[in-house]
Amino acid sequence: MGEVRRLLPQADRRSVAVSWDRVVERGFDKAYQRVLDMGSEAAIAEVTASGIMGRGGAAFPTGRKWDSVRSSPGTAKYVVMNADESELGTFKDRALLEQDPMGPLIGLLIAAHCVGARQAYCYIRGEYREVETALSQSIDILRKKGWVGGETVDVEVRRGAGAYIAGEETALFNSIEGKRPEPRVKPPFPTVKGLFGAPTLIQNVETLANIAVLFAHDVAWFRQYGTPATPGTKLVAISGHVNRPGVFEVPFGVPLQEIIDADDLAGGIAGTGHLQAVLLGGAAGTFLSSAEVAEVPLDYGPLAKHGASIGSGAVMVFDDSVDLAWVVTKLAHFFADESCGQCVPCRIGTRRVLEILRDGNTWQRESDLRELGLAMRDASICGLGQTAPMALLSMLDRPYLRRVEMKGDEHGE
Amino acid sequence: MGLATVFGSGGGTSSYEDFHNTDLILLVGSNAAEAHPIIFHHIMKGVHRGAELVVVDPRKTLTTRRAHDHLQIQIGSDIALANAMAHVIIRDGLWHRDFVARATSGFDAYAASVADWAPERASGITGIVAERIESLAYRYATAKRAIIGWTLGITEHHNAVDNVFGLINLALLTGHVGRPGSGLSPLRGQNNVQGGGDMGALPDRLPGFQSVRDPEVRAKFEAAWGAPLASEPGLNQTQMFDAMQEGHLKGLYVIGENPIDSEANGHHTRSLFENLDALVVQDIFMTATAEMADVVFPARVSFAESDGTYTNSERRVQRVKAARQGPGQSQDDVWIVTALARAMGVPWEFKGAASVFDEMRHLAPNFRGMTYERLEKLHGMQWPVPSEDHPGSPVLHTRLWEKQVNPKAPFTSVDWQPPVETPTAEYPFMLTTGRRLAFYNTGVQSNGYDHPHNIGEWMEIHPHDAEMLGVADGDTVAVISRRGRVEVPAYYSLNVYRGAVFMSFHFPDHVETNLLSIDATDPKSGTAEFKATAVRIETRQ
Amino acid sequence: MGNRITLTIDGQSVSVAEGTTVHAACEQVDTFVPTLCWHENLSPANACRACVVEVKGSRTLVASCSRVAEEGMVIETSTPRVANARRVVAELLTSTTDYSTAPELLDLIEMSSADTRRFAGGASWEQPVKDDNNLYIRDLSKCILCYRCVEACGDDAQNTFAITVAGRGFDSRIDAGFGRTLPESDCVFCGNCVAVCPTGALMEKTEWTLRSENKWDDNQITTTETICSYCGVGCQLSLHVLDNQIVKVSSPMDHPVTHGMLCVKGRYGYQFVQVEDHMPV
Amino acid sequence: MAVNTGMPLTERVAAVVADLPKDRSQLLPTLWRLADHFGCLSPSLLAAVSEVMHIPYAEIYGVASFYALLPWDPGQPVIVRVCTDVMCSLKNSSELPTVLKDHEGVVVKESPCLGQCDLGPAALVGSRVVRNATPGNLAAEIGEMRHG
Repeated sequence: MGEVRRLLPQADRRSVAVSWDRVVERGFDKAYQRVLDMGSEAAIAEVTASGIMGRGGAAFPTGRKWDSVRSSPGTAKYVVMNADESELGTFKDRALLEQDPMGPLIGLLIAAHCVGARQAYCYIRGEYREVETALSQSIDILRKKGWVGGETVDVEVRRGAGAYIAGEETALFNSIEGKRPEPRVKPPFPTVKGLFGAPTLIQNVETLANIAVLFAHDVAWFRQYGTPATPGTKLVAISGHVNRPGVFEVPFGVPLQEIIDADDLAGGIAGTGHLQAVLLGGAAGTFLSSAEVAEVPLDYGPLAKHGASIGSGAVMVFDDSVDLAWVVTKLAHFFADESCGQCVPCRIGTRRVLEILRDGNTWQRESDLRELGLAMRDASICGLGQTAPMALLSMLDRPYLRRVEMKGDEHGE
Repeated sequence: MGLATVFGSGGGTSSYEDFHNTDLILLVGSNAAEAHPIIFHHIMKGVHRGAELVVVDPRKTLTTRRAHDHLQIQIGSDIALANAMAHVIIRDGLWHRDFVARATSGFDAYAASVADWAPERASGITGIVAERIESLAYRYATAKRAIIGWTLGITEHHNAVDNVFGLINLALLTGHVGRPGSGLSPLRGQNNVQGGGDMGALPDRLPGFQSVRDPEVRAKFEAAWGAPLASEPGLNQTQMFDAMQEGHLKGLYVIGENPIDSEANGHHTRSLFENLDALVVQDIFMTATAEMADVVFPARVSFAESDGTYTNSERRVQRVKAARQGPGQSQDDVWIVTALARAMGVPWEFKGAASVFDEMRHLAPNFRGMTYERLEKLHGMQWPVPSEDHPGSPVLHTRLWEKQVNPKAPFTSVDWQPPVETPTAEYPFMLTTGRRLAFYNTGVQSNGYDHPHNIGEWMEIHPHDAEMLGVADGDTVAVISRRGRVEVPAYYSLNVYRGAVFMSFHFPDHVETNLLSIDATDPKSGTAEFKATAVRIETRQ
Repeated sequence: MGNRITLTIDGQSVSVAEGTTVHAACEQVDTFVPTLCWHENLSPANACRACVVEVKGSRTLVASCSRVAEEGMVIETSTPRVANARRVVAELLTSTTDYSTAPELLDLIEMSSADTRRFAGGASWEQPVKDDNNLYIRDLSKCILCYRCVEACGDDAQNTFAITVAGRGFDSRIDAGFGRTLPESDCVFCGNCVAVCPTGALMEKTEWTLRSENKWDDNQITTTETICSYCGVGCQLSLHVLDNQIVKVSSPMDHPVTHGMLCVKGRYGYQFVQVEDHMPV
Repeated sequence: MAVNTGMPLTERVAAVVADLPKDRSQLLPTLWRLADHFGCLSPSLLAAVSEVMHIPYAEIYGVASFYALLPWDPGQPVIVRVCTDVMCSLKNSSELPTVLKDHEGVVVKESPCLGQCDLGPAALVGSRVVRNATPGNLAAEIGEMRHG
């Protein structure tokens, strides 16, 4: 089936990305007008009918979320575009915002209109300063058209400052509020008590881009791709030992193997030419062996059977020259650096995992690592601590991925 | 004094707990964060639950830093503010008509008295722009619940009682009294000021705020004590000082006070004491006053070495217990007074504090239901507690909300008077005094511990004033009033406005601040005007 | 008194008032759930995770101290997942922290059969005692980052905000700003942080000195409840007396005036009582 | 006692952030603004922010010390952040810091994944992203940063 071009426009677009022309060319002006004409309730019904699910990793049904925010009591409501993409191996939001920033922005305006929010935020990763500039310019264009500000919704761009955890939705709220970006305990959920304690809709960049293209077309068009359970397309960011690393848009349900091999997608295995494993979903993802890669499609249900999820859409491909224990040590380093430090399992657990792996005791201390990993998964406050041990546990669960014990420092650790 | 006149008893009408559940907290002349830190905790609980905190204070303080709104008022202009707020409330029909009609008296005269207090006029006196006065009046009047709290910034003025009346009037006007979350809350400066009043340590009162002029009350006490009682009030402190001056009062028995350091116009106080025939001091320290005494009775530390009760600012009577042995020949106050009585030929028995309390509660209806057992079990009780099955009274004067109110609470029209001293060419600065968090009064207690901020006394001065005078940050300067001169290090501070300086009185051995302050006193309460003294500042040559 | 709801705890049906936390519900049926960071007068920090329980239908374990009980909730307090989490929490804390004066942590080690050496040997919290004033010390080797001191200094009581959690991850620490000493900081020395510290990381200088001289003996100390002699607030004090000397002042956590909190004068300003030469007698 | 901010610095800070609202939610934008204006943050700048925004000093420090990107190094050096995470490491990015450390006025830091895995090794020179980084193109970017 190969690559699809919905969210990422064709390369032969006449208009520049940051321009009103692009809005028109993409049909987003009509999409926004269609929402205004049909009214919030009908629009939310259409989102629900489309079957869109959150593209940030949790895959929560988007229509249900909008309903919840809309019906939560409170006069002040907020919508937030989560562009704090910092997951290891993940770069699809960056690509999307570089190539077509108007899509997610129109999606944001539609979302604000539907849930009744007068204030929206775009929270963007501190490292993406050039993207921030493009986004701010795009907002200015929409402001001049009267779509932003005044009686409609105001949009403020907030730049992060180097904290992976700020991408966690409640930590992101704290960051906007000027507090330490530590995650909050849930419940209450953001839809009821989010930013500034008010009902808040927070969506990933890609989800909002999907909203824009949905309303530029219709439900039937949207559901042409994907599976009945998981309609639409997904941006995947492929890196590592492939011939064409990059961001690709593919329909849900496409075989993983095809994504790696197709000429118009990743173009086959590079490096030694022999696939060892794929780390799917980013740092918090799951290792899939070459055999598993050969049999699973890109879809939530089938992947869950392998303990895996699409997560952020990161597909990291490793040939058979790579010691996965080294990879896991790198990941442990990442989590130890990025833990906010609030809860014990994550604050100390991520450090202990790193120490054990770095000392090359992965297999000798397998049961300690397992129990530690399970405690982190079960008892941490937020998704970071809960998923930090996932790649490690998935490696421990796949004995055939074991290699001869190697000291981390032999890899320049 | 003001509260007793209007409502019949001199106690705060609310509980600390009321601060948690109110909508507006107006603090006037109170730096609660430093002078009453634990009440401030209660205030901030309310703030975190959504109450608005407005502070009226000539200085920026730790309290104003946490306030939504700080009205930096000119020293001694509180009545102008209160009257202007009332003016706006009446002018715009925001007053509580039903409450005023049912529960108060004297409204018409009061309304007439504030008729010429337009906010623009008050603005010129208070230094607060008229719009902010109007806005505060609106917010106070329209809040569902509101509490006014005040401290010595209101009461240490020559017109202290009028200041208090000004605030009480606002509560009567809006019905913000006698209900949960609405009230008037004087934050007492000293640990047992309220208890002293409760016990009749006022010239015109017997225990339980019962009037000495009431023959029935007198008869009750005379029967219990087996002695005749004077039918007229005795002297308050100001009157005592006057009597000393005039030579009628020749002997003084001072218990647990250090007037030589704590009274305004210190030089004058010393000369009065020097002329006494007999001075007896009962204290735990060899204070400056004790040094002058003919006889000193060494006392025990009331809160740690003897038994009894204190009453706090929410009328909560609480048990005090001995935790350690007092030193040497020291004795507790009840023992000393009893021994003195016996030495004077009265056959009192040595009984403990419990029996004194029991006697008192049987004579004072407000305390009748308080037993030592109940006080301990319930973490103290808030008077009135008329019977032993009464739970205590967190909110006072709920009777004002009954259908028939008798007696009604009277409005008391008050007019603004400037402080006795105002800036002149010779004395161009206004000195105001107050407490610092880590220290207390004349320092006899608080100078005993090693606080990291203890650098002795210093004066806060606005940097622009200091630069004009050629005073560098930290320079020692001379501060001179019409009564005395002290030297003190001056530090730059944006907490005071231009033309005002601030000092505490915690370090009399270092800087005798009260040599400067004026002994102009309120004729009704006898409190001196510590908060407003005209001074001149000279660089030390 | 509001509505009541019914939930199941370890197979037992329990009825509690709406708004009750799961932890409080467990207490009502005498089911012990350990806590470290939770404190009755402070907002739940959710940090230690010692109080986690299993809630049917929930993917992860749930902190019982902050989770409000819901109608029909089914709770298990001692499943293998709960036991593993508690044990690992104890093991992680003991691998970093000096727990010698932390009673609740010592209890948790015992009840969870934690192996205090399992994760030891790596980075730890060991550091010199911060002794920068004569009122209280900070021995951060004993800190478990429970957030209690920060909350007591902040909006749960004192509203001074002199200290914060700074940095992040394993390097998170309690800090007054750039590692300033307390006298340089906004600290007003109320000691309310000391009052709520569960591990002895914050300790009155007097107690710390007596302990280091082996003179602190809980059995020899009497405690008397009285009222503070400073301002008119009327705070209840517990005077801890050893050999006729006041060695520490605290306040009961359930007192309606203080809720266990005091100001600097009430907590530390007692020395004048025992200056034996204050009066020639 | 709070850090003595000195009036001039407080006033300068107030001027730099004059157009920003003074509510707590503007803390991070304020810190970014000051970092850009003054080149880096410092204890006395934070004390001035505390005065201007009425936020306790320690709280500001607690927030500011959380984020990895806020600059604290005085003397306005060029900060280069080299991604040494999994994908860039596979492309030998970990050698770059060694090469760069000889550049004067350059502070080299290792960075977690910069989201450029398809075009690694990646680095940030100031706030500019350099893809397919080599000692050569990094040096060129550093030069441009200094002179432009």
